[in-house]
Amino acid sequence: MGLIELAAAKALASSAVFLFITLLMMAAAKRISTCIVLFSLQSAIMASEILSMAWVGKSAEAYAVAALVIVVKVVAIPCALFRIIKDLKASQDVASSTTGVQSVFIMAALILLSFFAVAPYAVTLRLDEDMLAAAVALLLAGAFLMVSRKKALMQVIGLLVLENGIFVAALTTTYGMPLVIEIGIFFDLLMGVFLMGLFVFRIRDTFEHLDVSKLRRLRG
Amino acid sequence: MTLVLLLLIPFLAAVIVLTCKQSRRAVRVAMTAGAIEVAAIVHAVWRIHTVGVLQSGRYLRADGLTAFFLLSAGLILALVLMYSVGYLRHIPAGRFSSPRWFYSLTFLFVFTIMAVYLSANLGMLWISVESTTLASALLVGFYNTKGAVEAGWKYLVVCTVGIAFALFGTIALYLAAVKSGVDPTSALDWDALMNAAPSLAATSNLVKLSFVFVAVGYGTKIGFVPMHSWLPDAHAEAPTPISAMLSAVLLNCALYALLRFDSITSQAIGSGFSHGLLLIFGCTSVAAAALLMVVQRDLKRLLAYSSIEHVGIVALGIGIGGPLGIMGALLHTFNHSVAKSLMFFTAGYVRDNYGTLRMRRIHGMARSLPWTSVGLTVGSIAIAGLPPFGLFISEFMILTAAFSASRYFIAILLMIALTVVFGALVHHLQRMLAGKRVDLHDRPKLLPADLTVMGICIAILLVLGIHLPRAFANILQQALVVLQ
Amino acid sequence: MNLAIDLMQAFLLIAVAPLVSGVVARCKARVQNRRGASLWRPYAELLKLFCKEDLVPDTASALFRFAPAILFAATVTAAAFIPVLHPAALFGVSGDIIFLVYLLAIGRFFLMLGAMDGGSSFGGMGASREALVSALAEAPLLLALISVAILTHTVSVSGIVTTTLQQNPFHLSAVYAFALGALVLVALAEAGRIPVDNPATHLELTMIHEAMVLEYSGPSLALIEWASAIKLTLIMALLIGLFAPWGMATNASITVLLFAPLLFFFKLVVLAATIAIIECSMAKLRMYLVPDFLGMASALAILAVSFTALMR
Amino acid sequence: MMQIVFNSFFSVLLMLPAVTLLCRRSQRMRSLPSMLLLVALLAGTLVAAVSFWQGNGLALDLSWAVPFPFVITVDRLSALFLLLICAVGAPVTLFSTSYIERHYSAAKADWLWRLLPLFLLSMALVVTASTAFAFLCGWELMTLFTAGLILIDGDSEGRRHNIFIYLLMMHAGAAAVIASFFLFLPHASALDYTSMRAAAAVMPAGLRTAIFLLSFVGFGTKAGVVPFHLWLPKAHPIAPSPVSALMSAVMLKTAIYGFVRFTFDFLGGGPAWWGYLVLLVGAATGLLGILYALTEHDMKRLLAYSSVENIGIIYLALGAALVFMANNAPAWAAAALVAALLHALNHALFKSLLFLGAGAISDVTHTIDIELMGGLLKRMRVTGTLFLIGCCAIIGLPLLNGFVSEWMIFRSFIAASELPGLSCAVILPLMAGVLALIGGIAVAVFAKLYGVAFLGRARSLQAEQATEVQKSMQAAMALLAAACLMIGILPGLVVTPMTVLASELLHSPALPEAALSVTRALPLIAACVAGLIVALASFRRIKRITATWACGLPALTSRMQYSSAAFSKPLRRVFARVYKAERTVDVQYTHQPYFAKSIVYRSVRTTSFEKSLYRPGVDAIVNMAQRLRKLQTGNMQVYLLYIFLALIALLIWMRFA
Repeated sequence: MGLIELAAAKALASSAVFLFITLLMMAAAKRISTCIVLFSLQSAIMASEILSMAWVGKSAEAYAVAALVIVVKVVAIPCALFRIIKDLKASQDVASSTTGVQSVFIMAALILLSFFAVAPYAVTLRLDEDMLAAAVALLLAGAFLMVSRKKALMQVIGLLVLENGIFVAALTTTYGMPLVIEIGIFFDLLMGVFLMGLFVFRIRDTFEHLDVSKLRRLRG
Repeated sequence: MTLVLLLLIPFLAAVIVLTCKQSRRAVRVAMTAGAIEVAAIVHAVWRIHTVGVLQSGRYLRADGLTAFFLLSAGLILALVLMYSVGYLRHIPAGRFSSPRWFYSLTFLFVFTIMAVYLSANLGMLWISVESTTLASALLVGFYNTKGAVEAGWKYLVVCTVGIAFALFGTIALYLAAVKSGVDPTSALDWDALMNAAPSLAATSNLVKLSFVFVAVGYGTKIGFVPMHSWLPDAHAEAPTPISAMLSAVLLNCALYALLRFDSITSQAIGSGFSHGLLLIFGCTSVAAAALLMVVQRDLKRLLAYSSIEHVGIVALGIGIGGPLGIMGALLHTFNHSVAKSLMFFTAGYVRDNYGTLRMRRIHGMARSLPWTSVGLTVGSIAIAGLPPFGLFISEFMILTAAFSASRYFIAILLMIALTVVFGALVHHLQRMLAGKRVDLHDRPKLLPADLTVMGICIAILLVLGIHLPRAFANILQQALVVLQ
Repeated sequence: MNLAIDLMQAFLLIAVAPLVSGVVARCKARVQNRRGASLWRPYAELLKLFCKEDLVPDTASALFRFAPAILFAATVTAAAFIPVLHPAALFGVSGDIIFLVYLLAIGRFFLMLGAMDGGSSFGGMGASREALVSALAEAPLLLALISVAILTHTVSVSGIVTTTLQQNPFHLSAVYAFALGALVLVALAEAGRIPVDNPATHLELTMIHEAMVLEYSGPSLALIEWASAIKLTLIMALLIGLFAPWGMATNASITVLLFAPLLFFFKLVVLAATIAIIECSMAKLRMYLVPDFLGMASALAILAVSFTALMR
Repeated sequence: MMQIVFNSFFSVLLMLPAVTLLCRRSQRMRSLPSMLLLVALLAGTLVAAVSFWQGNGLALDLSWAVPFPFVITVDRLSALFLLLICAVGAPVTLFSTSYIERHYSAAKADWLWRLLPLFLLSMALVVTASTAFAFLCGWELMTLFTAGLILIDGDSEGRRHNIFIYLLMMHAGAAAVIASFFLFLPHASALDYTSMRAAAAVMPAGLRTAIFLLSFVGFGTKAGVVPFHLWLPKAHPIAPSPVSALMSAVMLKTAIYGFVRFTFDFLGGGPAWWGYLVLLVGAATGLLGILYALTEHDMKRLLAYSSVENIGIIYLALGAALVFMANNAPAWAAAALVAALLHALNHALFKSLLFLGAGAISDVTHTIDIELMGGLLKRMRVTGTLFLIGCCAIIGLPLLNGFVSEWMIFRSFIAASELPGLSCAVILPLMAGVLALIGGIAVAVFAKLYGVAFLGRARSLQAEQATEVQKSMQAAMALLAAACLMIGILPGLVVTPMTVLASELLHSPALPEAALSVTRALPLIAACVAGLIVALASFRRIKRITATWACGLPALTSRMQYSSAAFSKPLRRVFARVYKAERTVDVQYTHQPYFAKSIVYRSVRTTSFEKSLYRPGVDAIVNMAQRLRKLQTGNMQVYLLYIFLALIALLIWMRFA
């Protein structure tokens, strides 16, 4: 049993670092499919962290949440996104407005910024500082991805990363909100992604391209 | 039990309408369901008025504030349904844009709105606000034209991002509550938080952080200026009844959510911080919207910007605080909903008859569409805040509160903005109304239903402008007690 | 007894008016070493005109006929304001300088309308020039009178005269000088004498007053001529009253009553001589230099008023 | 008893639009609305006159109906202005009974009969309101109804632009008025006049100055004081004549009422510089108003500019009153205030008479351009004489009411020399000079107006065939002329209650005797002048009609007469700098070079407040809006960026707030 304790403690401590790594790789990614894979990896890390917390805190609710995360974020959403890419046969290029190197540098800066932002709160609230920093970093990274990437699907992925950030924040600070609320949030997230997929198809039909930055008819 | 009924009726209606094949049957079912829903709302409001607070199960609660907003939502729902009968009969039925889909999505939208008003738990509140976005995104993109799809896409993405920040704010508040000793299971329930609010002062900077995120999050849905960019596109491209619903009901929903948070934070750390933030948003919204209205070219976008301006005024009303300020703000939401829906209905008739909404191409309305121009003129006078109509009363209240709290800068800014708005409205209106008669021979004529809808709106505005009915004043008073 | 003297004063002023214009004409003739017409010629002229026919142009309306009557009535009432022999004139006590100025304005206004009623370009020309002169003359006239009123702390004409009577003639304040200067300039403009308007000629380029009365004939013309003579005398009497009233009969004794008219008439002759000299020594100003002429009068009047406060 | 009549007056004015709806169908009851309105206005005059003379404050509390206190009380000041509204309203209604029927189609006439009573009601409400809410309701409604009345006459491009400027300026003025009302709030418990009076006493000086300046700007805009007079010559001429008569004569006076109520009743005077500001603005308004009137040949624009001039004169008197208050000479302050109120009443009477005259002429000759009129006195004898009485009154000739108020203003200027202060002893008498200059030019303007329009030869066919207007129109004008004569000859009737009003308002002792000496002298001198005129006129003389002397030319044509441009040419040259006129002469020759077919001389005034003051302001707002509009780029990423930047900015603000 000691081994599992050790693994759980280790998972809890080191998951923040893994999250940062996935963010940096996502910043450097050139193709949408790599971003989707990295997103599911991120969710997997998050799920492992919830499992370890559940193991340590012995709460059945946490197990259910972890299962939910795995089903929805690690499996369901990436498959849906892959199917969308296949159906649309759209170009895989990420069409980012900042070059790869710049994106990585910005992402690193955001990670550092999140550490500074979190410092006062972690101390006063006796929280696990690096996980809170990871949450804020995910939040800022999601925002950066949505602002810098032009492709519609990348907007979706950016939003999902941002949602992940918030979820991690909820996770680390209060060991999870009441179950009903968690389920509700997941349901909304799922519906959101589904609708975005629907709209991506609609854009495909009406505009014949997926470059969001070209959607500029409504001005003033 | 009444609260569950309120939620159940629109959900069932959405499902039933989807199943019936001919659009005529769908319209009839929708109308009856609408009527039942409005009746349920009135019954619920009356029950709340007598009982005070209704609680059913762990997640549904309704108090004075809910009653007030339910009333305006019910009224606008009735008006929109009556209007949509005339509106839909000449819309080409596309794959998705048939009356069947339209009404089922609308009732889904009503279901989510009811969920927002009735949720007792801040988490549930967030979930239902997020679901209103999802339900209305399809409605915004209903016509499947280039503009509608673009507007729908932007609406969906921007609002979801905004709402995500609100979630972060809710979580921060939950954390603050848990950290200052509130039992975690009920840490998000509104009553629990209100009772434990004084103890939240210990973690004051976390409460401030949560209110900032919530203000930015729900502010995006309300349409405060830095986060308003989706609003003109969504309101201009949506079908007219839906843009009326968006402007008159959805903005109030988001405002209701923000009010809930504002009352908790002012209980916890005093109203200085939260009202200060609201004043910042109010000033920026009123100033920017007033200026933008001057240079608008499309009628619906003009109305969308006027909604932003009026939401700014409501934010100022609450920001100034004091019994008169908040009462003025609440009354302003009600008056604005009625006036804005009247304006959107007339905009709908204009688009049907002139085929365009570009104001430079609309001439001679007074002679060719007499009744529509009466509606448009009355609407413009109302939203410009001139005496005979209700908005003058609420603006008068807000200005009185501003001056008695000696906030001269805000009051002067508000009055300059109102003058600029008045100038913009008269400038656009007089160009549209005057000119020779345009013969609109084959255009659809006004149904008696349309005339009654406009008549009801004008009547309500006049009544509220002259004399506040006793019952309505009581409901307003009860809502005020909750926010105090 | 006082009412009798006041009425007598008014009639004296009205009666002596044609004589004064006769004296002015005689003095001008003497200065231009001509023998000049007899002093009583204006009376003969008035009598001749009263017996002639009254010609009325076909385009004229009723106003054309009433204008001379209104002009004459207004000027006569104004004449009743001015103390001549005894400081308390008929309306001198109750009426005051503002009333006097505006009474003259009635006459001027109706004369202008009568001129335009004739329907010829001369009437319009005279009226428009008269409008220019009177518009610019009213302000300095009133300001000068006000400055004197402020000094004597009373607004009624008789009041001013009685207070100046009691003052010692030799240490009057500088205000009187400015006021006298302004009033003399304005008087020349009002009476229509040389620098502003040439009463003797019918040349379109120069005439103002004559252009207005071109259409009138017979009794109407007589009334107008008489009224303008009364206006000239009235202004001279006003100047005498305001600036050199000494010698007026303060008590009602007979000997003083006999002596006062002689002294008054002597002053009138002196003033008439000065007007004649001014007329012969200057040529008529070009029409667009009249505003500068009246501008100078206004400047003097403004100085007079501001000095009343400064010198207090 | 008075209370019942007063309530009925208000209710009839309110119900009348409904009546016009009813009787639209039936032809027989066409004149019902006008009769009802006339009766209501006569009742109003009665009530106002009684409460003005006796000073018993009637009150009407409608607070139960409206969310805010809504009380109407008629104290002496309100009674005077209510009397003004009804006394001018009744003849105007009598005039418009036949004018509207002849001039407008049935539909337009009905709309006029609906909006006219509402317009009068809103003015009555403004004047008698004694709570801020009631005042402001009346104030805004007054603007709306006037805009409606003007729109009835037609909505061509030019008219709509003028109405737009009118509405925008009125709204901006109303904003200033609302601000001046609400600035009482921190100190006053409720916004009714009694608590505002109490609050004004305890207020700090800075706040009092702010309220004074705001009310001066707000009511100045409605009154048409110089920098804000832009709308007056644009709105009045395009309104139907009876409406422009009401607007010019009565609506401007509600602004005077508001200003007097604020400065004298609530604030009770202030430091001397308030007075000098009002004097300066009054002088500028008077001079510029009459100078712009000089160049006009459109009769209604000329009368509108002359309204600006008379408002300037009223502000001069108010300025004098303020200076007297500052130098604690309340008796003379009351005298100046009485002069101002009397001139307001007089201006209402003779300006409405002149506008109705203009309406009668336009009804018969279908034009209001005096260059096309001429010889109307011969053809419209009664209207001509009444118009002449109006012109004499507005110039201030002694036998009419204009003279009495101008005399009192002069008298108070002269009285200022007794004051110890050096500056007021110099400035106020000099202002008498300015007033005299304004009066002088006014004589020229109205000599031109009357001479060109009514005398000499007819200049157009319509003027040739002009005939006298209906009896009811003549009766209306005669009523107003009679009122002017009555006040002119027996001023005591109106002046004594005004003196009581002024001393009550300023808590001052009775007026000094010198201020009222004219009211004693006037009847005597009037009798003397009238006697002389009648004697001379009745002198039977042989009269022969001949042709005008034409210097030997075969016959004089109407084009040989002095036109209005020619008449005002000398004075325009003197004040050339005010106009900076741009003169163009284009000559069309026949085939030979020396024989011109037509020579057209056009001189246009280039200086205008609109170009130098208002246009830059509006352009600045529109440019700012254009730049702001560019922020809505259409690109969603930018929108998201706005949200993130807003979030970060607020987080930083939170850190420091």
